[in-house]
Parts: sequence; structure tokens; C-alpha cells
Amino acid sequence: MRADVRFMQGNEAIVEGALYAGLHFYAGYPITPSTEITEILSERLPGTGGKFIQMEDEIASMCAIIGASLTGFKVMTATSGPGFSLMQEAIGYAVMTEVPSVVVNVQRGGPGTGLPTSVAQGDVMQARWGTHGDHSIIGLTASSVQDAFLMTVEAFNLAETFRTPVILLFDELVGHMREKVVIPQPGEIEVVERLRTSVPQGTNYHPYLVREDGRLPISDFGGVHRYNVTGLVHDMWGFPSSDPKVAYDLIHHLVDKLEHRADTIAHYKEYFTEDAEVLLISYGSSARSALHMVEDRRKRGVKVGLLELQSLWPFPGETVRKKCEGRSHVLVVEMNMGQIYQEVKKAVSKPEKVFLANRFDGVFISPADILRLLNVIQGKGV
Amino acid sequence: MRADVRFMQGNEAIVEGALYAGLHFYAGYPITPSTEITEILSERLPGTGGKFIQMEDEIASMCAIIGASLTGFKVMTATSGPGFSLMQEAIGYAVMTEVPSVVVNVQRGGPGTGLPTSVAQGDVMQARWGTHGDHSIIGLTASSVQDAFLMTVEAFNLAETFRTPVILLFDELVGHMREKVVIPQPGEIEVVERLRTSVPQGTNYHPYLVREDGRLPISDFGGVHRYNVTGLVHDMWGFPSSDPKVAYDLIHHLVDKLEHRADTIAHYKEYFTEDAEVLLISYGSSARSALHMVEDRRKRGVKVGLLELQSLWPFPGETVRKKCEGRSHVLVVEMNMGQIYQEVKKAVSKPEKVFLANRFDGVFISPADILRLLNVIQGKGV
Amino acid sequence: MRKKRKLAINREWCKGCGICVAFCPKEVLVLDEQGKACWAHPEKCKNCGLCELRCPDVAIELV
Amino acid sequence: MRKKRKLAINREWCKGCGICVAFCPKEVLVLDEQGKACWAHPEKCKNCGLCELRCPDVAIELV
Amino acid sequence: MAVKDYLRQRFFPQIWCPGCGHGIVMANMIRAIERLRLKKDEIVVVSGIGCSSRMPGYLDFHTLHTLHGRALAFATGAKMSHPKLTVIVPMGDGDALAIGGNHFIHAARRNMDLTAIIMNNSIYGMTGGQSSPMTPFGKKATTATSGTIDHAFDFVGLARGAGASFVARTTTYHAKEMIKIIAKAIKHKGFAVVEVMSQCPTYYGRKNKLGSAVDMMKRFKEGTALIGSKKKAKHPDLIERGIFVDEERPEYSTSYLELIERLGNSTTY
Amino acid sequence: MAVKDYLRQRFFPQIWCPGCGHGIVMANMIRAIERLRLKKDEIVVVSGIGCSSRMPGYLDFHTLHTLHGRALAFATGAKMSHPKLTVIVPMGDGDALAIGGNHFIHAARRNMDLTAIIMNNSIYGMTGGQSSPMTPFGKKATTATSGTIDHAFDFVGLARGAGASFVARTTTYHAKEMIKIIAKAIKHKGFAVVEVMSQCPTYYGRKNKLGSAVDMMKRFKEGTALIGSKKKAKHPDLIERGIFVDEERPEYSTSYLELIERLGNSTTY
Amino acid sequence: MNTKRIVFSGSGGQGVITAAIILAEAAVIYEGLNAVQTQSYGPEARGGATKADVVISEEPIHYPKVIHPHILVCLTQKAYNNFSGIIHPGGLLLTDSHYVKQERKVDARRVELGMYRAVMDKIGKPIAFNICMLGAMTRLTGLVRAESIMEVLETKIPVDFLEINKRALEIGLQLAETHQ
Amino acid sequence: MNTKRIVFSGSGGQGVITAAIILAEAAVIYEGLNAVQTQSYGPEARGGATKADVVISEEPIHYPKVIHPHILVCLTQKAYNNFSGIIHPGGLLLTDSHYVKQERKVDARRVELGMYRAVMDKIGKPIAFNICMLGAMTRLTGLVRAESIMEVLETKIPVDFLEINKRALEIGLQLAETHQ
Ligand SMILES: Cc1ncc(C[n+]2csc(CCOP(=O)(O)OP(=O)(O)O)c2C)c(N)n1
Ligand SMILES: Cc1ncc(C[n+]2csc(CCOP(=O)(O)OP(=O)(O)O)c2C)c(N)n1
Ligand code: SF4
Ligand code: SF4
Ligand code: SF4
Ligand code: SF4
Ligand code: SF4
Ligand code: SF4
Ligand SMILES: [Mg+2]
Ligand SMILES: [Mg+2]
Repeated sequence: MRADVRFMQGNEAIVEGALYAGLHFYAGYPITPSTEITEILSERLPGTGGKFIQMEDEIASMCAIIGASLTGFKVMTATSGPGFSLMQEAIGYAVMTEVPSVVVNVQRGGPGTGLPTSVAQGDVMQARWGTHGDHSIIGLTASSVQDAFLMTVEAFNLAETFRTPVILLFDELVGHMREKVVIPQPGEIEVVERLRTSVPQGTNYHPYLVREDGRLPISDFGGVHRYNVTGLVHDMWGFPSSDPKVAYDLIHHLVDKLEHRADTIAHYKEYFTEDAEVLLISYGSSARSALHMVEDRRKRGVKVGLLELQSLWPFPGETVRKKCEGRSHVLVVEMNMGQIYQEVKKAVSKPEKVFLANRFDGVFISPADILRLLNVIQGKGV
Repeated sequence: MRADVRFMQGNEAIVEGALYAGLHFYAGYPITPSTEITEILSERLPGTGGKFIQMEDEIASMCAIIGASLTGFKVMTATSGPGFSLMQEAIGYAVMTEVPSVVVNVQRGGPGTGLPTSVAQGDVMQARWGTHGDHSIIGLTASSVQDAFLMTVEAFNLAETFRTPVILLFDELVGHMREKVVIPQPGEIEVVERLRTSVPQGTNYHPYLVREDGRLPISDFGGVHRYNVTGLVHDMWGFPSSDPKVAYDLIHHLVDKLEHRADTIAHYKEYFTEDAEVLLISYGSSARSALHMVEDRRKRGVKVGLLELQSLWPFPGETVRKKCEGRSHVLVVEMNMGQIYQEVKKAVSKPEKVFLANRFDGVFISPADILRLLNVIQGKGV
Repeated sequence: MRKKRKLAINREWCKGCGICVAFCPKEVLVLDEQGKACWAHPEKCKNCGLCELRCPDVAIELV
Repeated sequence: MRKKRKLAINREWCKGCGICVAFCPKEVLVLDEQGKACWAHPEKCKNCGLCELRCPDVAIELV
Repeated sequence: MAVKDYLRQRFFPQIWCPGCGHGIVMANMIRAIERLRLKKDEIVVVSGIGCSSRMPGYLDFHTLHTLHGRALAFATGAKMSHPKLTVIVPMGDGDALAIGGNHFIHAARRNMDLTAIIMNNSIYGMTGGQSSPMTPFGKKATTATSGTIDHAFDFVGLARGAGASFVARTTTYHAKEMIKIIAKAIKHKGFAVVEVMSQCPTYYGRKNKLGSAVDMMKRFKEGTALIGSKKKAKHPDLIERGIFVDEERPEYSTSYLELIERLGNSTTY
Repeated sequence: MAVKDYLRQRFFPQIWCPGCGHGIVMANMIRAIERLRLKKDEIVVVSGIGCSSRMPGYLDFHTLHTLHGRALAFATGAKMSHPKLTVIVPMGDGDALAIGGNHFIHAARRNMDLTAIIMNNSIYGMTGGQSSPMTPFGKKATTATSGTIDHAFDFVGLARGAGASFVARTTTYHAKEMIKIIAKAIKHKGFAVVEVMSQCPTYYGRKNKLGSAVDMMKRFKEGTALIGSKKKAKHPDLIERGIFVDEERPEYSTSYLELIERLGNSTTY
Repeated sequence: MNTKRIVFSGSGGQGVITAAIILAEAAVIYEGLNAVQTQSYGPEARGGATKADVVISEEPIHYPKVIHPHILVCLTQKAYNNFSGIIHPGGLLLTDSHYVKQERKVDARRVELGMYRAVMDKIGKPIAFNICMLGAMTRLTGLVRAESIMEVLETKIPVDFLEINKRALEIGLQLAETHQ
Repeated sequence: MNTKRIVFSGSGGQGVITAAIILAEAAVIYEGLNAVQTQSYGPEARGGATKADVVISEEPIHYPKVIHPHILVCLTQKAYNNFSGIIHPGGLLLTDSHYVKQERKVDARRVELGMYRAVMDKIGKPIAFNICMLGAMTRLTGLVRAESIMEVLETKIPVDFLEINKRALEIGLQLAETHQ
């Protein structure tokens, strides 16, 4: 069979990835630079028998997808900075109620309304900590249109596997950039389906009873098990409880189910890392400039390599620590004031060897920007 | 003059502190456990000629205080977890537009609706990172009703000094606990008034031109200078700009004006730290249990001390680093899964010596809980 | 003729609000010593069911 | 009699939308080569000001 | 089935204060469902946060206790994705019309087949008696100790103005009427809202010296009249009860299914 | 003063597309202000986000460009804290009635003295032509390429239902009428809303094959009629223009000042 | 005075939190002592179980909660069942004989007083029952002077109810007197 | 083929982004090359200046932006003024003689074509002007085959407009032909 080669925008690839993964329900509210996702899905979904609804705001969008997910469908919403801020309460609700859902944030310049049409990666820490209370979350990203497709599929897979909201943290450049994508054939890459309970009708079903493998089988609203879902601390039946033991177990479970698996579920790519003296760490579109620079230096015999993170949350600290071991310098390349840089410093054994090459002025970071920093840390001046 | 000794709740002391600092406009929406602040102010404000309004939600409350602040008044709103999540977009707007404002978050158990009436300190990282985009923010806390008063006054002072929203991050216990408060006489403690521009009518006034001392004098809406305020990246006149240089300077300014002063503006208290081998670091109500335990151990000759942080953001990393120097162990005591613990680890030179004593089950951490941990890290078992 | 039904009062659930008592058209009900609803005058009860319909606590039922 | 006023067109601001042209009751205005409004027939202008009131770009003014 | 058979009895006695009207609404909502012979498995009950919003926890349906003010947004997602479900949304006045006002008017505009039952006790009960957008002008609350200067919404006017295709009002005193109206509302194909005037003796009653739950219910009896009744004609100040709007308009999830068909596709739901 | 004298001329030509109706609204709003002889320093203009919301940046008043949908909440804070200011809020239909719907109905309910001018172009202009809550049923948008299945709000019904004490509608074609109505709205003591039907030739026009800005304005001329006019009587389907509600009701910030006085205090503002 | 830890427990409407506040305020404002008062609520519950803690001391008080109270007051059977086990050895356990039947053995001085009955008899309604309890408790323990409680009542209680509260306080004091 | 970097610049309505997309898509789908297309917008502006970048290569393309274009197309004077300085030495600068007066000296092959005029003359309205430009550009550079552009047009353009677009393409090709 001929490969299904297409030329499309990142935002379009997100749509294709979501449909590939089985998206059935989408609710959204337009905002630059994620609007195309909403627009394209408004056309595509009815054509697949799926449902699209434009809600009155981002809060409603996030709430609607949670309601829809509970009836048994794969769901998604997409937004950018200001809308992502508005969704925080409901994202926390999805964390607490363990409702599989995918939230795309195509980042733009912030804070505030910021620079709506400019590239930025300033919402990384917000994706981790934006909602109130202890919790954990999955955050994925991508640096190419192809990977935007793949990471979107993976977001659905992880959302279903861990019954959790997954944040897809793209940036304006990836969202709007157009390039080649090969759409896999159905079945070619894994699609995790919702794990439904095998408990038969009439037998007690526990929506929040964690199996030994850490997973929680679901029964759909409208099915034969009638249970309760609440954002309050709840017991294994889903009913509110303020028993400290119940609270302790629940919060621990919510955090551990992801944090304890941070390194095993992490996605990343490596380029020229084997013998690299200087390791660049980057993610999203800035990883492209980093790679450009790395290839360029390699041609000149400079031993630099790149670790491209595709999983940002839970932060794969152990992986990063290992990859950084023995390097003369580590250079984090990102388009914010050092959000992942701080995480890398926390993770490694020699934080004083970690440096930051960044931009946050709305301009896409260039290989030259990174090279300048590389020269500085290598004592070559500017 | 006889000292004005009162017996009151933490939430009441926040109100008294705000009024002492000159609060004129308050907008709020009730939510446990911060509701009393809204209730008491609805009665107190009209009595002082100030304005109270109950808004339709927390988003509107935050927006209303920004609007009011621009007309020249000191403003505040108060909420708890879910409401705080909803305010994030508008808080980012206040950061971007540099509008002095005070936001109280009396924390309760999260995530989600969580444990509405229970004590917790789970919103610490959210206070720092809850809104989208690079930014910085001031976050203060307190462990007693007296300090709740004082820190509230300080919040207004810092908001005015730095033209920024200040987060008052209390917890349910401090909010609802009643104890003695001595209300200072007027003038007894400093109250920073809004710095108004001295530029006369007819001369060009630049609302966003930073003075040498880092401050930006304000002209009130309704006054003689008509300018523009926008949440977009803006130039020194307040007009939108997408010039990278303007963006760079603005974002840098917003972050640096606080982060570069983190240690000089930090508030903290020390107990028995001079010769302490083990240093406890705590804040908010949990610092009370820590101190109880410290005093108790000291009676038995154990060399432990306590550093109580009252400024959480910008994190006073340098102060913490210095205070931790030379200790055998550092024990962070808090009621979450280790949010400040992570900051302390980042700050110190020996992160492997930093341990965490925490609870996140809705139960107030006790001296015995902390002692158990102390014994463990000192190799005394459980 | 339809058989007259009895009034079952769930004392555990009854909170003694007195609504059933106040609105019984026949003054059949009273609150007892412990403040629970009591079918004091069954003979007067006309089985209208209004007490059941208005009880906020599902504590009263014609059976 | 009130003095007849002239029509000042700000060519920098005019975007050539043609609104003034279309709704001028006297067909006084046209869009010129460069697509800017032009007071082509001043003699017919009755100074009604409607062009000014409807110009989205504050580009036309009776002075 | 008896009302009890629709309840999760292990949580009884329920949390509401003695005499709270919310329990009356719950029981009669169940009676309406019973009357319509709906199957338990077909019913999803979605609520926000508030005393009233604790209702779903007691009901043996698919139940979803969400966020303050957001119930209709969650319900919209559930109904849209799975239109065969009957989705009922019990709400508080604050929940529905303060923080949730936007979802309320948009649900009305869209005309999706949801039934919203608004337990209007003119106060925020759960948080201890603050004024709500339904607190009448001049009435007292913990945030309006000298009487509120806010004007209350005209519930019917707002719902109608926003486009709701079924709008009704009843009270906890009028239990039989309530059953009938709620049953009609559930049957209505489109967005249906029922305001049930409900007593909060603990806060609204106490703050405004309105006496016991019984006294408050008496006031519902005396202070209201059926639409178009003689009583209303005689006392025009009385609050009207009954069905104000009952119109047929294209239902949203149905329109969407039609759109799918128009595009030559089909959906399993 | 000329219109120009109220503008920050250095930002001209402005950002709006050729023929966009928003510019007509801006100029005539200025004319209304000029007519009322208001001082520039007394006026605060607050907007949200959208093409329409870019207006404040062009105006030589105290101007506040806020967040999408939140303008009325910011304006409420400004007016309440400083009641002597004249606060005008230009809004888009999406801004006012989609994300901002709740602030809109609550501003109407409270009756604070604000003037909201809603530039209704039936579309989200700024983000490129998605449907808005004012897009008529069946019309096209980038998120409704087969025609929207959403019902639009009846603007007047919603504003009235929410309790607005002044409600009016006009169009960009009816410039003189617009000046008169906006002037009245600003003078009105209480919450006043004016819907101005405004053309977005770039998105709404193009998507729906409505021709140029001129064509769209012609449609405003032909498709509307004054309230109670013969034209309306003859063609009942026409959209009505004019003032629908103009009532005196206690204004919120005044009521609050009275409350302060009642409590034996005074305020500098 | 050594640090004293007091717990008041009962159900929603009984005013146990108010009693705790009044006691602590009396200690702070009129006795120059330190006092901290806290409480725990049920899960957003209405009319559920309530527990109010007071710590009184001449020293600064850090840990504000009471784990083992020197003085435990239980006004419902449920409260008694829940809390009687936590009393500090040698402490005082005060219950109301109308509401509570003391069943278990505790290493404490056990006092059962007919406070509810006395209030019903002498005032006619259960209003200010909590103040009566406070009167009895202060007399039994000497924690603060009755006058200090009176002073607090005068600043806190609406004039209309002041007289009744004073009488309730007296009733409590006398009940305890008789008991001693 | 070496990596080629192309910039199309002009104003809002001229379809420069569409042209860039079509070119890149032709390269990817019909020539088996890699191509990346990006653009920059003004600050939320309507109808402002637009710039679209395309990188075409046989190798994987990492950095997707164009700093020094091998081929620079300017369709407005403003675009010309802004960008003519950034052209890669020895590159190609293509402008439309109706819109742009080439003034400055650049180290590049400078081509001015009357594309707008030609389109107006032969089609009658400025529709598909961008496709005409694309035709001229491909003929001048040989970057991709005209057939590839055609193929893309056939999948992208609504049938009603296909004929006109094809004609515009032809016009462009011919103009460049004549020029060469
Ligand atoms: C975002 C958010 N804001 C505020 C609250 C606090 N809160 C919970 S319920 C409620 C009001 C309840 O009033 P209503 O909806 O009328 O229900 P009732 O309790 O009167 O039945 C409030 C303000 C919350 N839980 N979440
Ligand atoms: C929270 C948030 N959501 C979405 C957006 C994106 N956005 C900006 S303007 C707009 C709609 C504008 O439409 P309207 O208010 O009708 O104004 P118009 O542009 O049509 O004049 C949207 C959705 C945003 N800026 N912020
Ligand atoms: S109405 Fe119900 S709860 Fe109230 S007294 Fe009667 S049976 Fe008891
Ligand atoms: S059934 Fe009717 S008559 Fe009988 S007790 Fe109940 S309300 Fe009274
Ligand atoms: S209406 Fe204004 S912008 Fe339009 S053509 Fe006339 S002068 Fe130019
Ligand atoms: S003033 Fe009137 S007549 Fe003269 S050009 Fe303008 S619209 Fe035409
Ligand atoms: S507080 Fe009011 S609304 Fe809440 S349960 Fe009690 S009576 Fe009902
Ligand atoms: S997109 Fe529409 S609303 Fe926006 S400026 Fe252009 S014409 Fe006006
Ligand atoms: Mg209520
Ligand atoms: Mg619009």
C-alpha cells in the first residue's frame, strides 16, 4: 500500500491524530493560534459521525468534554494561553475525577493577551501547576508536524491508560507550520481503547478502585452501572468522603500514578548524543533550531548532541539526569525564561553545568542565537 | 495610649489589615474557607466610605478590582482554590498591566472541589505559575492571626511599590483560627501610598516608563493624563507593540522587578537557628506545629531550629541557601506533597540533605508528625 | 372501595421539621417527644398523601 | 445663507471602501485610480454630511 | 417503584437541614420520573456545587456532581455525545444564575434537550447565606446585612429572553403541581427550565425573620398564584406559577444528527 | 471639536478592514459624546478583545483594553469605585454575548450606570470568522461551513429579560439615528445597551456571499424598520430599530452611596 | 497557670463554637492570657457534628489544636462516644445529662449536669444553653472568672438577648456550685 | 538539489501564503522533496503585511524559517523596502512592476515582471494573481515543475475557479519565458 503522504499544518495534523486515535466529541472556543483545530474539526467531525460543538467559552468547553467522556467517548478541546488559564479549574476537576480527556494548548506569547500571533513556550510550568491543589498531569509536545500527529495519538493513549487529562503543549510555530506528514494506516500505530469494566450488571462496580496494574476500568454513563462522580475527595464508589485515610490514598494515587512512571512513559529523541560533550536539551519548535545548530557544528567536528524532550510532564528527571551525566555542559534551549531549564537543574547532579539559551520576545529562536550561547559557555566569547 | 488588643479570626484580621492599609474597593464571591472576608467587608466597607460589591463570579471579581485600582484606589479580592483557579487569566492581566491589587487565597484541600473545609497548602506552586506566560508574582503567607494582619498590610505595600498583584496565600487554619491581635495605631506601621506621577497636565506622561529605582508612577483614570492600558505586549505609552525589543524589555522588566529583589523584599522569622544542627523550614499554619516541636526538642537539648518563611514568591533562594549552610539536615514542613520542599532543594548546595515532613489528607500536621520524620532522618527510626 | 393505607414514618430519616404536621388537612400528625413525626390520629387520615409529597426527608410514606 | 463647506478627504486614512460613494445622495463622490474617495462633483454636493457620518475611517470631513 | 427505590438509601438521612425545601424537590422529581416510566440507566443527573447540588449523590442514576456553576456545560457535553440519555440538571439559584449564568443563557439559546430544575431559595445556602442574584431587593443576607441593593433577576423573563423553549415555576408547597410540571419539562424536547421556589429556613429564613420552614411554605402558598388565575387578577403583585413558555423549536442534538445525515454519514449515537 | 480631535491620530489609518462597520460606530460614538459636551478626562472607555474591542486604543480618553468577554466586569469596578466617571463599553457580539454573557446579564440586572455599545457583526471577526451567538440560524462561518445549527440570541429579548433599563438597536447605515441613540444611552442613568448592527465584509460578508460593505449596509437599510413604523407593520419580518426599553430604576452606584449615607458615612467619591 | 486545653463538642445548633470563642476571648481580653480557638467542620455539612478547641496559656501558643483535652465537654451522645476516649488523664469530662449518658470509664473527673433541663425550666427555651454550660465549666475549673465571661457577653450579645444569657450563665454557675 | 529558501512577501489579500503553501505542497507531494512552509502575521492585524517562508530540500529540514532567501518575491513596495536587503547573495529577486519599483542595488538577479497587468489584461480581475506569480517564479527557477503546481491546484482549488487559476499559471510561465 502506498504511504498516505500529506502536506499539512501542525494544527491540521493534531486533528488528524485525534481522529486517528478515535476522537468522537470535541468542544471548543476559537483563539489564536489554535483556532484552526476548532475550525477543521467543525467540518471533519460530523463527517465521521462524531460530534462538534462550539461552546460559549473555554470553561464550558472543558466541562463539556468531561461530561462527554463520561458517556464513553474520546474527547478533546483546544485553546491557547488565555483560554488555557480559564480552563484550569475544570482541568483540576478532570484530574480529580480521573476522566480521560485531551487538552491542546497551542502556546502564544504571554502573559496576559501578550503576543497572540507570536511563538512562545511560556505555558510549560502552568501546564504542570495551573490548577489548585496537589496533583500531577501529563504534558506532551512535538517539534514537527509529523510528531504533532504522533503525540496527539499518544495523548489519547495516555489519557485512556491513566484516566487523566493530558495536555498537548504545542507552540505557534508547530501549530502553523506546514510540512510533510505520513498518516499511518489504521492499526499501524497503537490506539489504546478505553478500558471498560468487566464487572457484570448487578455486581458491585467500583469506579475508583485501582487495579493492581494501576488502572481503573470504566463503566460508561448510560451503561448498567450507576455510580457517582464528584470533584470532592471521594471513596472507591465515587462518593464524597472526608476520611483522612481516603484523602491520603486518593491524592497519593493521583500523583503517583503518573510521577512514579515519569521515566517509563517518557517520550524523547536523541541526536548525536553518544559522544557529545555538550548536550543540548530542547523541545517543541525550538528543538528544530537546536538540531540545525547541532548538525552544523558536527560538520565542523564539534561534539554536541541534542536530547529532544517530547514528554514534559511528568518531568523525566531520571532520564535527563542519566543523559546529562559526564557532559561538560548542558544547554537548555527554549522560548521562555527558563522553565524547563529549572527542571533540568533540579534533575542533574551538576546543576552549575546547566545553561540556558532562550528567547521570549516573540521571535523564533534561531541556530545563531543558540550558537552564541554555546560559544559563551565554551569560553569562546560572543 | 492603651494597645488595641482584640480577639479575632484570621479572616477578620485580613480585613483589619486591608482596612489599615487603606482598602477602598473590594469585589468578591463567597467560597469556603475565605467567605468571612467577603462577609465582613460587606459590612465594614460602606462604614469607611469604601466600596463593596458581590460579583457574579471570581473572574468578574478579579476584573472589577483591576478596573477599580486604575481609578486610583487600593483594591482586594479574596477566594479559595476553585475561585483562585478561575482568576488566573485576570491575575496574568494584572501582572501584564502592572495594576496594584491584592488577591487573598485562603487555601483548602484540592485538587478539584477537594476538601472544602479542610486545611491544606496545596496552591503554593499555582500561586507562582497559575497564569500563562512568563511572569513573576509576589506571594506572602502567615502563621498567626497577628501576622495575617501584618502580612496583609505588607501585601498592599508591595502591590503599590511594585505595581503588581500580590497573592496572600493563607490556609484554612489561619483563616478560621481565633487568637489575640494587637491592632497597631494609625501610623505605627508603614503604609505605602500609591506613587502618583508628578508629570503635570499637558506634559507627556508615560505609564510604563520604568524609573531608575524600578518604580512606575501612576496617573489615575479620571485624572489629567489620558493613556491606554492593554494586556497585549505594550510600549511605554501603554499601546500595543509587537516589536521584539519592546517585548523583550517588558517581559524582562516584569520578571526582574520582583525576582531580582527576592531576597531583599523577603519576610521570614527565625527561631533557635543560630546553633541549630537540624533546620526546619515551614510557613503558614504548619510553622506553628514546627515551632511547637522545636521548642519541645530544645527543652530536651536537641539542637533544632526553625526558619519560618512569610514570603514564598519570589522565592528567597539566596536567604534559604545561606540559612541552610552547615546544617546536618534540613526538614521542610508543609501541608502538600512537597511544593516548597522542591524550591528549597533547588536553592541549597546540598539538596540530598533536605527532607520533607508533610500531610495532605485534610488533617492539620501535628508536632508528633514532624517529630516522627525528625527521628527517621536522624537515624532514630520511627 | 380502595383499601385504606397506613402511614409509615421512618424515624431515622425524619428530622422533625413539622411540615407534614402543619399541612395535613386533617390534623392527623404531631411531633412526638423526640421531635419525630407521629401518625397520632390514624382514624382521621384520609390518605391524601400530602404529607408524603411534602416531606423533605422521604421519611413518611403511605404503604 | 450658510456658507457651503468643502469636503476634505484624508487620502492616507481612506481605505477606498466606497461607502461614501455609494450612499452620497447626489452622486458627488467617486473612487479614483488609486481607489481613494474623491470629491468629483463638488457643485452637486449639498453638504448633507452623510458621507462623513458613514465613513468608517474618519477620512472624509466637511470643513 | 416507591421514591425510596430511586435513592441511595445508605446516605440517608440526607445532609440538608430540617425543613430544607431541596428534599421536597428531590422526592417530587423522582415522582415525575416514575410517572414517565423512565429507566434508571437512561438517566444522567448533573449538578454543580451548592446544597441543592448535593442531590445527585442521593439518586440511584448516573450522577455527576461537578463544579460550581458549570453543571449545564457538563450536561451539554453528555447529552450531545450521547443523545439517547435523559439529562436532568438540578441547580441552585446561585449555581444557575450567578456563576453559572452564561451557561444558563447559552443552554437556553441552543435548545438542547436538557431539563434544568432550579431550586430557588434566594440565597447561597451552602456557603452560609450570602445574597444571590435571586435575593429580592432589600432582603438581607450575610453579604447584605442592611438589605441588598442588588436587583434580582426576573427568572422567567431571563429564561424567556435567552430563548428557553419551556419555562415554568412552582414551589415546594405545590407538590402535585411540581410533579406535573417537572414531568412535562422532562418530556419537553428542548431546553426546559423549572424554577421551584424552595425554602432555606437556616439562612434565608433566619436572616429575614421569615419563621420556620412551615411558615416559609405558607408564604409560597399565599404569595403565589396560577398564571391567569382570578387570584392573580385580584392581587397583581403575587408571583405567578405555572408554565410560561412551551414551544417547539429544533432541538440541538437532533439538528446535529440531521447534519451528520445531510453529510451522508451516520453515528452510533 | 471635530471627530479627529478625539482620536489618537498617530495610530491612523486604523487596523480595521476596508469597509468594516466598527469605524462608523467609533466615529458616531464620538459625535454623541461631542453632542453631550462631555470632557475627555471624565470618560473611561473599556473594551474586551476583538476587532471591535480595538476601539479604545484610538480614542483620546482614559482607555482600557482588557480580556475577551470581561470588559463589563472591569467597567463595573471602575464605575463603582469612581462613580463620577462616564464609563462606555464598546463590545463585539462574541465578546458581549458569548464568553461575556454572564457579565452582560449581571450588568443589566444590577443597573449600574454603564453604556454598552455592542457592535453586532454576527461573527467573530478578530479570530477569522467563526460563528457567534448572534450568527443567525443557517448562516455560515468557519466553524459552521454547512450553516450553523445554533439559534442566535434575540438581543433585545435577552437584554430586557436580564433587566436592562435602556435597550436600543440601530445600524451603521443609520448614522444620525446612531448618534442620537448613543447620546441617549450615555445620558441614561443606569445600564444602557445599544446594539449596532455592523458589517464585517471580510468574514461574515464573504462567507455568506453578502457582497461588499456597501451591499451589507444596504441590507441594513432594507432589512430593518423603526419600532412601530408602517414599514414594520407591512413587513413584520423586518428587524426593528429604535429604543425598546427606557425605564428609570435605582442606579447601583447611587444606591451604594445612599447606603453609605444611611450608615452615617460619606465617601470622597 | 499551666497551659490548658479544652474541647467543646456537640451538634450544629448547640452553639459550642460560640462558647469556645467566648471562653477564649474572655481569657485574652479580660485575663491577659493567651488563647487560641479552632474548630473542625464536617464535610461542608449542615447541622453535623461540631468540635471546638481552645488552648489557654500564659505562654505563647503554637500548636493550636487539642489532641488530649484537659477539659472535655460533650453535649451529644455522639460527641461523647467520639471523644471521651481522648481526654487527658486526670482531666475533667463534663456532659449534659439530658443529652448524654456517660457509659465508659475514663481516667478523669466525670461531671454530669442537668444544664439543658435547668435552662428549659428556668428560661423556657433552649436558648443560651451553651452559655449555661460555659458558666458551669468555668465554675468547675476556675479557668477564667465568670465576670470575664460576662464582659464578653456584653460586647457580643445583642441587647435583647443579653439578659437571658446572663441568666443562663448564672444557672450554670449555680449548677456547678451545687455539684461541688 | 541543494536546500532552497524562498520568501514571498506582500500584503494581506494578495494570496502570498497560499502561493507558498502550493509551492511547498507541490515539492512534497509531487516531487518527493522535503518542504516546510511558515509565515509571520502582523499583530493580530487585518490586511497588514504578510510574509511566507518556504524551505525546500532533499534533506530533512530543521530550522524552518528563512533568514536569507535564495528567492525573494515582493508584491508590494513596503515588502520590497522591508525585505530586499535580506536576499542571499546571488539569489533571485522577483517583483511585480505594477506594485514595486526596484530602487536599491542588491547582489542578486533582479527580475521585474508585469504580472498584475498581465492578469488584469487577460483575466480581467486580479484573481489568481498569486498563481501567476508562482508560474513565473517556477519557470525562472526550476524549483518544481509547473505540472506539480497544476496537480496541487487541482486538489485545492474549487472547480469553478480552476480554469482561471490554470490560465494565471500559464500567464506567469509565459511571462517568465519571454523574460528569459
Ligand atoms: C468556583 C467556586 N466559587 C465558589 C464556590 C463556593 N460555593 C459553593 S456553593 C455556593 C453557592 C450555593 O448557592 P446556590 O447555588 O444557590 O445553592 P444552595 O446552596 O442555596 O442550594 C458557593 C458560592 C465554589 N464551590 N466554587
Ligand atoms: C479567553 C479568550 N478566548 C478567546 C480569545 C480569542 N478571541 C479574541 S477576539 C474573539 C472574538 C471576537 O469576536 P467579537 O467579540 O464578535 O468581535 P469582532 O472581532 O467580531 O468585532 C475571540 C474568540 C481570547 N482572546 N481570549
Ligand atoms: S415532614 Fe418529614 S421530616 Fe418533617 S416532620 Fe414530617 S416526616 Fe419528619
Ligand atoms: S395522608 Fe393526608 S390526611 Fe393522612 S396524615 Fe398524610 S396529610 Fe394527613
Ligand atoms: S467611506 Fe471613507 S474610507 Fe470609504 S471610500 Fe469613502 S472616504 Fe474612503
Ligand atoms: S456632503 Fe452629502 S452630498 Fe456632499 S458629498 Fe457628502 S454625502 Fe454627497
Ligand atoms: S443551608 Fe439552607 S439550603 Fe442548605 S441545607 Fe440548610 S436549609 Fe437547605
Ligand atoms: S475582520 Fe471583520 S470585524 Fe474585523 S476588522 Fe475586518 S471587517 Fe471588521
Ligand atoms: Mg440557593
Ligand atoms: Mg463580532
